[in-house]
Amino acid sequence: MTPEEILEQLKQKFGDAITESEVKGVEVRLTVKPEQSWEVCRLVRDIGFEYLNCISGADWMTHLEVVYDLSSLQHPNKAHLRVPVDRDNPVVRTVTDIWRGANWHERECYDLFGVRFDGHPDLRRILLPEDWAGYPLRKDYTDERLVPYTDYGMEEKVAKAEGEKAAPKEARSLQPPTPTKPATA
Amino acid sequence: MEKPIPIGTTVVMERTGETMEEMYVNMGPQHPSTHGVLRLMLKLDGEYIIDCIPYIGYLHRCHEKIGENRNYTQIIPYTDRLDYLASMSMNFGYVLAVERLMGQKIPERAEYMRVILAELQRIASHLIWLGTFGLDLGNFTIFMYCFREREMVLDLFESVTGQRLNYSFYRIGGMPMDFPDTFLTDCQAFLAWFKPRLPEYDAIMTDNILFQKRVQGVGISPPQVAVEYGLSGPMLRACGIKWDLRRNEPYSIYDRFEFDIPVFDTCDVWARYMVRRREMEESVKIVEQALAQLPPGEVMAKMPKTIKPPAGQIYSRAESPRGEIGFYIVSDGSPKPYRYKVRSPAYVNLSALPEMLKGCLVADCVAVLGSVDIVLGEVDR
Amino acid sequence: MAADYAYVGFFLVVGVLFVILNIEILSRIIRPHNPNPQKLTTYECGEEPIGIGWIRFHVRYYLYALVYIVFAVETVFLFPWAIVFRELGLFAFLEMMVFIGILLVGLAYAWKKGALEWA
Amino acid sequence: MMIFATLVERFYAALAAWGIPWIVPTLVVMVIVVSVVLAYISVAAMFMIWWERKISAHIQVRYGPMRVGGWHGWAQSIADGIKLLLKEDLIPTGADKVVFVLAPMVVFGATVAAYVTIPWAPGLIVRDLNIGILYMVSISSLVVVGIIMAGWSSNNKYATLGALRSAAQAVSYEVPLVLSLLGPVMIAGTMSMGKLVEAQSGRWFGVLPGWFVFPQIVAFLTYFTCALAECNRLPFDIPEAESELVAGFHVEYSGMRFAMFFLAEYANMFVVSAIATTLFLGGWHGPWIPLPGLPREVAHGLFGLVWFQVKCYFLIFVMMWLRWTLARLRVDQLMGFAWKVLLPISFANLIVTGLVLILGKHALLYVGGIAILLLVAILLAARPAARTVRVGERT
Amino acid sequence: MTLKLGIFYFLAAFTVWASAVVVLGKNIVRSAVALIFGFCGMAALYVLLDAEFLAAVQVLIYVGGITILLLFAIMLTSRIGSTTARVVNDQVILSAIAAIGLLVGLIYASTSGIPAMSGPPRLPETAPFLGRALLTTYALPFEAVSVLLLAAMVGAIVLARKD
Repeated sequence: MTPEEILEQLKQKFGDAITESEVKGVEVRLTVKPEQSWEVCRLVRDIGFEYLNCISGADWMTHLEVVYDLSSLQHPNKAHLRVPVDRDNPVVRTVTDIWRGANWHERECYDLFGVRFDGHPDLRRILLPEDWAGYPLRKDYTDERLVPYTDYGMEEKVAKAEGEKAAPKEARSLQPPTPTKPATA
Repeated sequence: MEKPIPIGTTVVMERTGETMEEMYVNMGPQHPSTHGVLRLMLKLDGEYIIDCIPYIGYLHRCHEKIGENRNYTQIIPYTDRLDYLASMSMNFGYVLAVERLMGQKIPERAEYMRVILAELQRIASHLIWLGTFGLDLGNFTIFMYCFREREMVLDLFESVTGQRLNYSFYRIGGMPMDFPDTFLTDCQAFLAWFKPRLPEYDAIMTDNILFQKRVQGVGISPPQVAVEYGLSGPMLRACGIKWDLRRNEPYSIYDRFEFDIPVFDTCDVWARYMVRRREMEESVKIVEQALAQLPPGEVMAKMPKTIKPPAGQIYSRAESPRGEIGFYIVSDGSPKPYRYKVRSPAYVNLSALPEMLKGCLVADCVAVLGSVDIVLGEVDR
Repeated sequence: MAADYAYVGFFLVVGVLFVILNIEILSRIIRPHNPNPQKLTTYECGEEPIGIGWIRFHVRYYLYALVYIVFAVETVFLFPWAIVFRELGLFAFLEMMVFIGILLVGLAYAWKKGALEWA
Repeated sequence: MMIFATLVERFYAALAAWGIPWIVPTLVVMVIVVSVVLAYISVAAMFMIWWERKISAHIQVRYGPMRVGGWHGWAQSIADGIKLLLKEDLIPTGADKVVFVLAPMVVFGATVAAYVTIPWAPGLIVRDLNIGILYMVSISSLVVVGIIMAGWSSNNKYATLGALRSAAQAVSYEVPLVLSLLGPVMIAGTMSMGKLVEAQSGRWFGVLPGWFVFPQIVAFLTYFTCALAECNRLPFDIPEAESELVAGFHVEYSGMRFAMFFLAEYANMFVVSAIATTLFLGGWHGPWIPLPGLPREVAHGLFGLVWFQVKCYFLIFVMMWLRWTLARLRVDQLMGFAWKVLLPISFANLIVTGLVLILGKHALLYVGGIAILLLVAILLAARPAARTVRVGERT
Repeated sequence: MTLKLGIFYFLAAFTVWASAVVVLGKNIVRSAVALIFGFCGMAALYVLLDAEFLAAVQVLIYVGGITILLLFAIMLTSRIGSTTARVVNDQVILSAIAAIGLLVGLIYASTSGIPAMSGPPRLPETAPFLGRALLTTYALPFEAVSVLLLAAMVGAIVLARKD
């Protein structure tokens, strides 16, 4: 089965749920609405993607995103599912009943991004202590102990050497506006 | 920070039909055989394990958050600290991901260097696993034997990189410098020494009936469970599934070498032991072939001073000694990754531990945990 | 005879005294003594112990002890037999074989019933 | 060495002549004897600890202690002892203090008491008790009680588990152990340790030394296996399995209290080796020549002393060798082995021995033959298992 | 003989003390530990009576077997950590009467010169004597013992494993 055929099959069944789709090499890339993510996941599993590589989170400031990377042990195709969820009320249905290995991945995503997985058997923090406040991998997470990295002028030097206009300290608006403090604070 | 579990809960045991109190025992974080700071809470019925709850995170350092605040080259040393027993493989996986994201080709010689170092690293990593596994089962001597050979690998690495544990030697676009002149002969000498050592390990471990009794039929994870949990590496191959990224999704130049993928289908600790034991032989084969084919030439591609991959995202995976090391990188075109995520093999493998432990004895717990081959630096990130 | 056992008693007492001498006298003089509540907690791999360490145990341990006592009593009878065995000859041997045989039946029963299994 | 007995008698007589009540010289002699034995235990245990470290090191291609004291770190054990003496003594708050304190005393006291009837050399035995071997067995059952006391009183789960394992293991291995000791007792017709050694003075068929190990090889191997279990040595060290139970029953013991357990463990190793030497390896027997300038008796005694030590330490060496070669068994396998393998074997040995003794002395030949057959059978039974396990490979 | 008598009184006192702890102790495991000392004291008393074999058997079976069995039983049946056993039960008066009766009987027997209580013939070694007696004079009771042991084992297994 080619990736295109897989995509076709998915689109037939869940045309409305799939907002974006793309085939890149052997990889099928989909963006799925959170309401139907579980159904899509189950179909994807039934198509042959029985191996869940990873569930990652990502914070796009406007929304959070849960990313499922799937592959198969039978054919070389891969699947890359992105499920955007609301930032203020991030809920998505758990896939632990599809892939049991999703358990810890979802706990990690909950721990670091605060995405709640509906129906998860044991949704607790996993890497951070239970009493930790906040979700560190969100871009607006602040912590007085967290010292944003500065390049100590390295990028400017490089830019000068290359004869470009020295870029000011990166206008990445996503950078938390935290004052620089000594690491020992 | 867990709430204490009330003691004295009376349950009816399915197996024996007897009513008795459950006992909770903490194993770890301060325990000689949890391979670091892992904590398992064991629910026991006498010496049988009813349930096991792993608590991880003691080594958590928010690797991914750090990664988002460093530029692509600067992340390399942090990847060393993921799996500190296989830093080369971690480096390899990471640079591979970035190169794939950039579409970067690297010089031929650098590819060979990468494979040689990664396979030597696999040998070293399996050696330390074998040694500590023996230690878990009460066999101290194998530990020393394995460390003797591992030291030699580390000597080789030191001659190449100047480091013995955290090498940070792979670069995006190639390798920072060539092998030293002595490396080829040293490496061949090591292989010549190492090959006859493997039967010695067999004599003390594989053929020892006490060892066999301890590992056979213990900690079973059926293939179905293994796939559902997404186990990888030797854990998956011990379930009779012939799956190795070096062969099934060839990266770098692995498709140029002749080697077997050892597979056992008993699904138990013994199978995992045998897979890793056999893999050392296969790695030796790969290194030998790579040394023979090693082409001359540059080791570093022409790279920009600041690495800025095009905007996009990639999930790239490679076969580390512990299984599938995946890097999920989202680039926004800036010198720093927008999102940087590590899918660590030991983390996933460990998540299946409670499944494997149910119904085992306390003594088996140590053997099963040893067979998972965890490195907490990678689990906790 | 009994005088021989004066030595046994004496050895026992001196063995205990030796321990007391080492722990309570010699070592007490030179060792530090700074206890604090943290040091004096029960070891449970660096975590707060869950509940007490005195746990209820499984019946299989009890079964081993039971079977042991039966066999221990038997061996006690075997010792006097072993000493006089050569002077008493065949009759004593057969007598003991009957004795052992009856007990081996018990062992076979225990084996079959799974009292020797660890499960 | 009868010379000691003579000396002691003269001492008694001299003091009696002075009109001193007999209790005084008796006590003096007792104190001297017990001091010598305690000194021997301490020195021998320290030597064994150092020796074990060296043996393990050389098995593991390293050197072991090399610094303390100069030559091959011979003073390492002394340094360790001093260190333990200087360690803080901690008794956990949750522990049952009385029992906690009593436990090492019971263990060490029982171990010391076992030295009463070890036959060191001809005539050199503290007291040749007429129930010698039975006494040895019963006094060592006290050690187990001490271990349970230690484990239980710690109020620690690992310690409790270790203690219970230890008790279950001890009771399981006690039966085949005692049964295997019966073989030599049957042949010699005595339980006294001294007489057991004397009974081995002859020769088998005029060639082999008259040690009971030859007709009783099965019993010897059974005994040695059980002895490993009784001493909690690998592969039977599950009561203190450090990779599972951290340290087992003595996990809460620190400093000198721990040192006493440690000392008793090594002293116990010597005791079980001494029993094996006495019953199976001919005790002090061995080639000897009269030394010039010494009475015959003294020379014989000196050689005997040396032979006894050599045999004992050889067995101890084997124990250490096994420890650094083998992996640990699991508790269920351990129990199964005791009840299902060792117990039937030792019963069979008992019956065969009795049969042969009834049929006549010449039949000892048959015993040897049957023993060898049994051994071969055991080895054959063990071998295929080692091979068949390789199936399942599917490359 | 005075020394022997002194030792006897010391050992008797020790045994009585240990037994008192067994009966009166509130902590059930400590009672078991005291029982060990009581058994050892008994063994020592046997030695004083020149019955070394019996003493060794006492230690081997009672200390090495019965107490371990008791400890297992204790750990099997109750919450040993916190609970304290009730020391006095309903039969206290009844048992007191029985004990006092036994004491009176023993005192009477030992002072009135009943032949059986005047002491056994002195034997150089008890074990061979025992062996001979068991295998010749008392052969039948001896064999009966094996049946008894068999019954004990079967009974124990049946009771412990309800299957």
